[in-house]
Amino acid sequence: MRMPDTSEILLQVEGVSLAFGGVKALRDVSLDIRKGEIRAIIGPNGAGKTSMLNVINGFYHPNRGAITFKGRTRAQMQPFEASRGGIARTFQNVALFKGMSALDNIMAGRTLKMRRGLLWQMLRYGPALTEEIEHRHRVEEIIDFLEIEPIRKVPVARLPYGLQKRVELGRALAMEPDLLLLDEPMAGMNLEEKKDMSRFILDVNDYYGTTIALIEHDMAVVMDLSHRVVVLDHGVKIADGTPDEVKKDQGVIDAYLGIAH
Amino acid sequence: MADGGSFDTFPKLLLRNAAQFGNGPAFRHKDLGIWQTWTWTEVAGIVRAYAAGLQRIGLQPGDTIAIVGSNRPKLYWTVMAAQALRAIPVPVYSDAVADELAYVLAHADVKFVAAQDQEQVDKILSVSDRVPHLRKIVYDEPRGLRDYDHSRLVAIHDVIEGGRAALAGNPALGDQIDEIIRQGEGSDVSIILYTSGTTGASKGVMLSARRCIDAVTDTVRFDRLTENDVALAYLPLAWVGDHYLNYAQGLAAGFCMACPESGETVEQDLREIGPTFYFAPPRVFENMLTRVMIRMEDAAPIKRRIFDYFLGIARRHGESILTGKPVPVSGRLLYALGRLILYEPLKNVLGLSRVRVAYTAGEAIGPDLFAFYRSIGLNLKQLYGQTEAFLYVTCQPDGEIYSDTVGPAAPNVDIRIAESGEVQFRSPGMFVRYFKDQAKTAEALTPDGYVKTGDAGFFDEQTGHLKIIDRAKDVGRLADGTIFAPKYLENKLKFFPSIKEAVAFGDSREFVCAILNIDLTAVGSWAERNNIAYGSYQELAGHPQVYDLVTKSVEEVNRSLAEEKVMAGAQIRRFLILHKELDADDGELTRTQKVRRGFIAERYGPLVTALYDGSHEADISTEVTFEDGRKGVIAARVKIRDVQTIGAAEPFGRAA
Amino acid sequence: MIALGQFLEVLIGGLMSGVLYSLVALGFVLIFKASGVFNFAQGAMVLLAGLALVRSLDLLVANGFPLWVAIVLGIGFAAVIMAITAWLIERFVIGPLVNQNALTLFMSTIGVTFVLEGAAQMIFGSDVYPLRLFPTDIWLLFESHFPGGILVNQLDVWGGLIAGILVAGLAIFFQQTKTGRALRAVADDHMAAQSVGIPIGWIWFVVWLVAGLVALVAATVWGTKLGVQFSITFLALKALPVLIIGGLTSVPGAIVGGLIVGAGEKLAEVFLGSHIGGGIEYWFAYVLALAVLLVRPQGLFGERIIERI
Amino acid sequence: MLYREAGQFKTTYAEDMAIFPIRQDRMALAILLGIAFIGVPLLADFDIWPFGSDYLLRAILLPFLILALAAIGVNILVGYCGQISLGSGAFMAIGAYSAYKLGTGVHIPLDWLGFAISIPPLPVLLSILLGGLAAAVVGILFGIPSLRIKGLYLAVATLAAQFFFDWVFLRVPWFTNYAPSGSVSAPTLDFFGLNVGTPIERYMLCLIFVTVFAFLAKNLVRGNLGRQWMAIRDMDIAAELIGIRPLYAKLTAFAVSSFIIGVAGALWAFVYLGSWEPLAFSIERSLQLLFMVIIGGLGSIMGSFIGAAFILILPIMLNLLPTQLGVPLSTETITHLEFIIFGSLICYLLIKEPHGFARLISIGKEKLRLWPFPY
Repeated sequence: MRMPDTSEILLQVEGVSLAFGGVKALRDVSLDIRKGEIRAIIGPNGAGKTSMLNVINGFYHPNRGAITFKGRTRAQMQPFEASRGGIARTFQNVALFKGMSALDNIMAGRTLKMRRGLLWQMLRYGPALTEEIEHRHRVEEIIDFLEIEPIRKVPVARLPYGLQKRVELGRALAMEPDLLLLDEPMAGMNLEEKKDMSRFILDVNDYYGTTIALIEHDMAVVMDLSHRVVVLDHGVKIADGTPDEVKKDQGVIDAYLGIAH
Repeated sequence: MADGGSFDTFPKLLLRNAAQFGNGPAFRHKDLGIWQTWTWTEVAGIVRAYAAGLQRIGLQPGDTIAIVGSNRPKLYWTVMAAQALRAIPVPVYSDAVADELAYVLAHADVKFVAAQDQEQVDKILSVSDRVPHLRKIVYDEPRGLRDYDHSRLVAIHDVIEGGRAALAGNPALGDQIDEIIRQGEGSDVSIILYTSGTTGASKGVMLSARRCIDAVTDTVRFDRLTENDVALAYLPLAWVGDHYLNYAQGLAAGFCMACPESGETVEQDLREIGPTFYFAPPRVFENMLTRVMIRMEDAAPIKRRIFDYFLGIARRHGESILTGKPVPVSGRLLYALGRLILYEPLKNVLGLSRVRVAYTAGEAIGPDLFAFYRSIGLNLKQLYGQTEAFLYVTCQPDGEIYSDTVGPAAPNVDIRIAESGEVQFRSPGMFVRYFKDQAKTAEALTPDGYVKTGDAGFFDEQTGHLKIIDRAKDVGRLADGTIFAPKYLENKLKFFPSIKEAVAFGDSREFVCAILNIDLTAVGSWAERNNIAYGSYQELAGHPQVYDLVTKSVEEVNRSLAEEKVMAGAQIRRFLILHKELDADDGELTRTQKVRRGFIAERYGPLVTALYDGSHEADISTEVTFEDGRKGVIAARVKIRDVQTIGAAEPFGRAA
Repeated sequence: MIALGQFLEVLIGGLMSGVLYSLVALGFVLIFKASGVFNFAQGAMVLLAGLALVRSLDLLVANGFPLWVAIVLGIGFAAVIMAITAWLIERFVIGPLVNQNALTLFMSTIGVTFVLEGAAQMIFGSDVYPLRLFPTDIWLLFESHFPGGILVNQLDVWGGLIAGILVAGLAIFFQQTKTGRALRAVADDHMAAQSVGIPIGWIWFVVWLVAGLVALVAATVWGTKLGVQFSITFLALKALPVLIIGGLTSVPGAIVGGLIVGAGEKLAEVFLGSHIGGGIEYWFAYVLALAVLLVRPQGLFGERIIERI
Repeated sequence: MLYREAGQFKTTYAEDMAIFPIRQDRMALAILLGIAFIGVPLLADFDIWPFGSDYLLRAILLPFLILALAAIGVNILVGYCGQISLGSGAFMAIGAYSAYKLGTGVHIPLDWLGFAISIPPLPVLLSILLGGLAAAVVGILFGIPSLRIKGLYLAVATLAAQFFFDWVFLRVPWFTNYAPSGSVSAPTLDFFGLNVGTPIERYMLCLIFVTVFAFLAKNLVRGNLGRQWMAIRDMDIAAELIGIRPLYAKLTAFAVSSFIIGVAGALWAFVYLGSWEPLAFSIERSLQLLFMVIIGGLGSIMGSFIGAAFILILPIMLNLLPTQLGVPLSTETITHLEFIIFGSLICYLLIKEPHGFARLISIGKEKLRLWPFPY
């Protein structure tokens, strides 16, 4: 596998703690994500993986700690600010816009890039039409990339689960993010679908050069896909390194002992 | 209206089209959601730049360049650009496995390969050590290829742009390309098409430019094809049918070739583009009809009733109306109503409503199947052809259509029936020779220059049309001397929607037996409706109720055989349903999806033995190739059924 | 200068009519807690219950039944009507809409509102029917402390008493009976409740029935005060802001919210209305609710909503 | 069955993204518009059935067009953006009274500052549009809570708008130009010197408004803004995470929706009623509009028309049918029956077809496109 070209750090999480009432979801976790890499976050159920992603894209505000993204440190931000900054994500349970077609879902991902105001859009003429067409073109490239041509005009609610996940990835890609967060991109998929999704993730990383942070339960997939892996357990970071290093780590082995995977 | 006329190479035709049809559409390709369109002028410009680009990376006149992939404008342009440089394009089936690919690439001495995507590039690279002359691979889709070693890889897009830049920078280069095109002669080898013969290694059929264009000119005139026509280019590039019907006819008539978005979307794309000229092998028409019937089974009863009623009307009058025979007024009125309510909408949803001329060929088409399409007003005709003829040997003119004939000789074609019963011909598009295979060339030609087709046939006395029975070498006799034409039986069996494939045995045997494949779509849907649970193809194929279903069909076939004097003795007495689908990857079918009877008999020897020794089940284990290329073994116990025969013959089971 | 006596009088009057709002709001809270349905039809249920009661009562009295028998029978009849209504709603509307989003359920109750209003008036008539179950005399209190004393309507006192009994009764029902406990289980987690074998359809029926009976109680008080008539449904709409202020899931919230709205709008009408034009009562509750929403979206007593993805 | 789509392929995105990409649909629309713009006036001009009297124009077509316009506005907010509103009537009222004030001249005495703001009467068209604008501004104000509160809570907020404005127009005499009865009359409908008076003229005026607004609204909902609205409606959290600002999306929905409703309100008052009182825009009206979009189809411009037609026609049918069948019903019974039917229909549709008649029609259309296949 191709290793990322640079060791430039894209995102740095420092000493982040997060609690809901008395429940501590994250405890003093630090990690970095380098530009161009595929970074996996793994851990048993309830380890705080999704919380970590939620903190990174501003959905949760950490009680302590700071996050530096593209050189800017911040304690808090709103989710749409994160997206504006170039962070996109997919969700553990597909969070598509159920009433819209696959195409419209992905088009919605272009919102940030579209400039024309209400009046132009109302007329749908001149610059507004040009803009719409231009973005449709970009979206079609993503559709082609993800091989979902046959279903582009199907309402997403009618799609099988595996395809919904792909559309969701497409929507995230439409944002042309610098950092793509994938929350269990292969949950609930069969072997064939997992293979496809792995290929797409690698291709995204390779073709668009997107930095990817992903949570995944399937260890084989994680070890195959990622450049570096961080392991959380009960909100605490217990290991961090290349797949091979992590695999040999005693703490990791203990944490996973008795957990069926 | 245009045809080949006095032009003797395809590049010259391209230039003619650019001059004559200028802004008319030459190519369409469903890409990125819409039908991207190129006019003849644009295509001529691109091909010129492409040729210049190919020349820059070393393609010389006389070199061979292989083309591997599905129907994409860039791959067709590769053919054009190669021909412009007087190099020889060699299209290869895109689903060929590595070994087949290696054989063709090596045998054709290819120096260049144009590949569609990463998948094809990977395949080529995996066998590149067996292709000694290979210099460069050009590719259409860059996806996934970024990190490949680019010393031998270059994107077609870059070649074209490189060529364009070179042309812009050096006017003399343009003149040089034009000069090469001008120098092109009719005797140049225009293309080498590798046959996927039912036996042995494939042969490279060399076709000359002049002959190709002559043949095409005749059929373009015959079917009155013009620059306003549209064809959907979805057939394999390497197959003579695609090269002839789409590429060559397209250039000669100046019509538009539309390339589908992907293999999965052909049906949808057919609907959208609505071609006016359409070719499909009987298999495709059959699948289409099967799907129509399956979908109609889920329709509301009233709609089904309407459907059945008007199909009845169509059966009674449609054919006659299409061929212009007298029909009673009431029939005409009902048929007109049927057109409004059923036939036109049906053709519309199938994407056939604009079709002016449709052909089918490749194997016999079931009479009912053929009649169905004709009765709903589709001008479907049959042709008989071969790669060696550059397709057309015979074809049916409008108004003279019979399901069991393939028509009279095509324009300017000479046909004769040899004493052995074999059909032999001389035609304008006749091949030059097999590439690097003098022996085979000699074998295929008679001393007086006729091509041996290897098919047995005769001219029908009433119509004067040619009738093809079977491969000459496959026609056999039962032990009692009854004529046994396996394909004839198989075709009858395959006409039932539940039977996808059939292989009949009987030559030099006591009686006829058959190995069958069920159609997963049709039988699966039937099973669902009848609450039959199944987990796999194998389970479904072995299900007793499925056997009952199929038995009925086989008995039906026997009944119809009993009505034919010659064939009555060749009724099917026993059959089995195979536990796996016959598959080209396992060598059981040819790349054009024809059954390889001998190979199957050998591979499933124990089953054939069991068919004839009276046992009621047999074990078999076979090696199979999975989609990803891995191999594995499938073992199964297959049941055998006896079938009631009609008339004189006693059922095997009871006689024993 | 506003006299303290006047202020107290208005306050008490307001609090007492607030109790009436609370009565309707209670019905809402019950249904919302158990099934997540925001029941727009609660007002229509009050109308239906009131009409059923007053019309049967009139009929019985006219046929010579003694008043107390007529009252018992009439209340029994109205209760049966509410039970049938609850069953119909569960069977044909809420049951089929299980697992739909809250907005769909809400809109369906608007549909139910229309059906109930139409049906109630078609069956029982659409005039104003006076109902006399409680004394409507007035008391004048603390005449020694304030000039003219403080005017208190006996009916309001009865209303407060009944509301108190009702809340106590409901508390016992929820804490002590098997069905009540099951109801709370359903409110906490539908799936879990189903998996331990509580038939959800039955639970919902009971919820709607209880809400219907609460509506019946509200109808007796309101009907006595205003006469049973169509406009009761509009007054019942006021339970919506009451709920918002109190919090959708809180029974005490419904009571307190009702009191706040009742007192607030009366005070506002008397002391503010004179300055900006009368009839503030008409919208005061809603604007108050809107203000509360902006500060505390979950209401005063509601549970904090934590969003998850 | 009537569709012949084979061969209708798109070579540009503009064609592919057209409102009616299928030729047969375009033809149907052209026919419909032809009837509405040419057929109806012609028939009315020659007093040909069913336009023998003005009844059809005045009592059915006119309210249908205006309510359809209002329903489009409601649909944008409720159907597309998922923000429930029980206060649409108030926004119609705001549109109506603002247009009335602007059309009759505004005078705001600011005594404590020593001067007064006076605006002379504005032309009718401008008044109507500015009436819409006023509604939009108020819409934005009442939309602001939607950023913090969702769903049912928002419904209560919109109810607040409804009751508050009911009261304002009833109790603040300034809005009614101090008319003692509280009832006001529209200024003469003068459009660029063209006096709109007869029913057919009024019909044409409303038809033009509705056609233009429907077209503009359709453009909005299929563009970027429409996608943002629907994204907020379908899953607001995910929408926010792909960069959609809830503030912008919701407030634009409130603004556009209120604008259209406001214009409809002004038309309702000026063109349909002529003279009116606040009662014309009560909560009944709000619920009626909500019913129109639920029955017609949430998230469908076409549905707004169907819903409006249905809600107008059903009562007329209820009046006519029993009489025709020889069982005349009292007006009261008919009103109650109407309630029951609307209520049951709402429940039925929410259960069986949450997207209303528009979805049924589009299912029918799909069936026609696939005919003879069932799917």
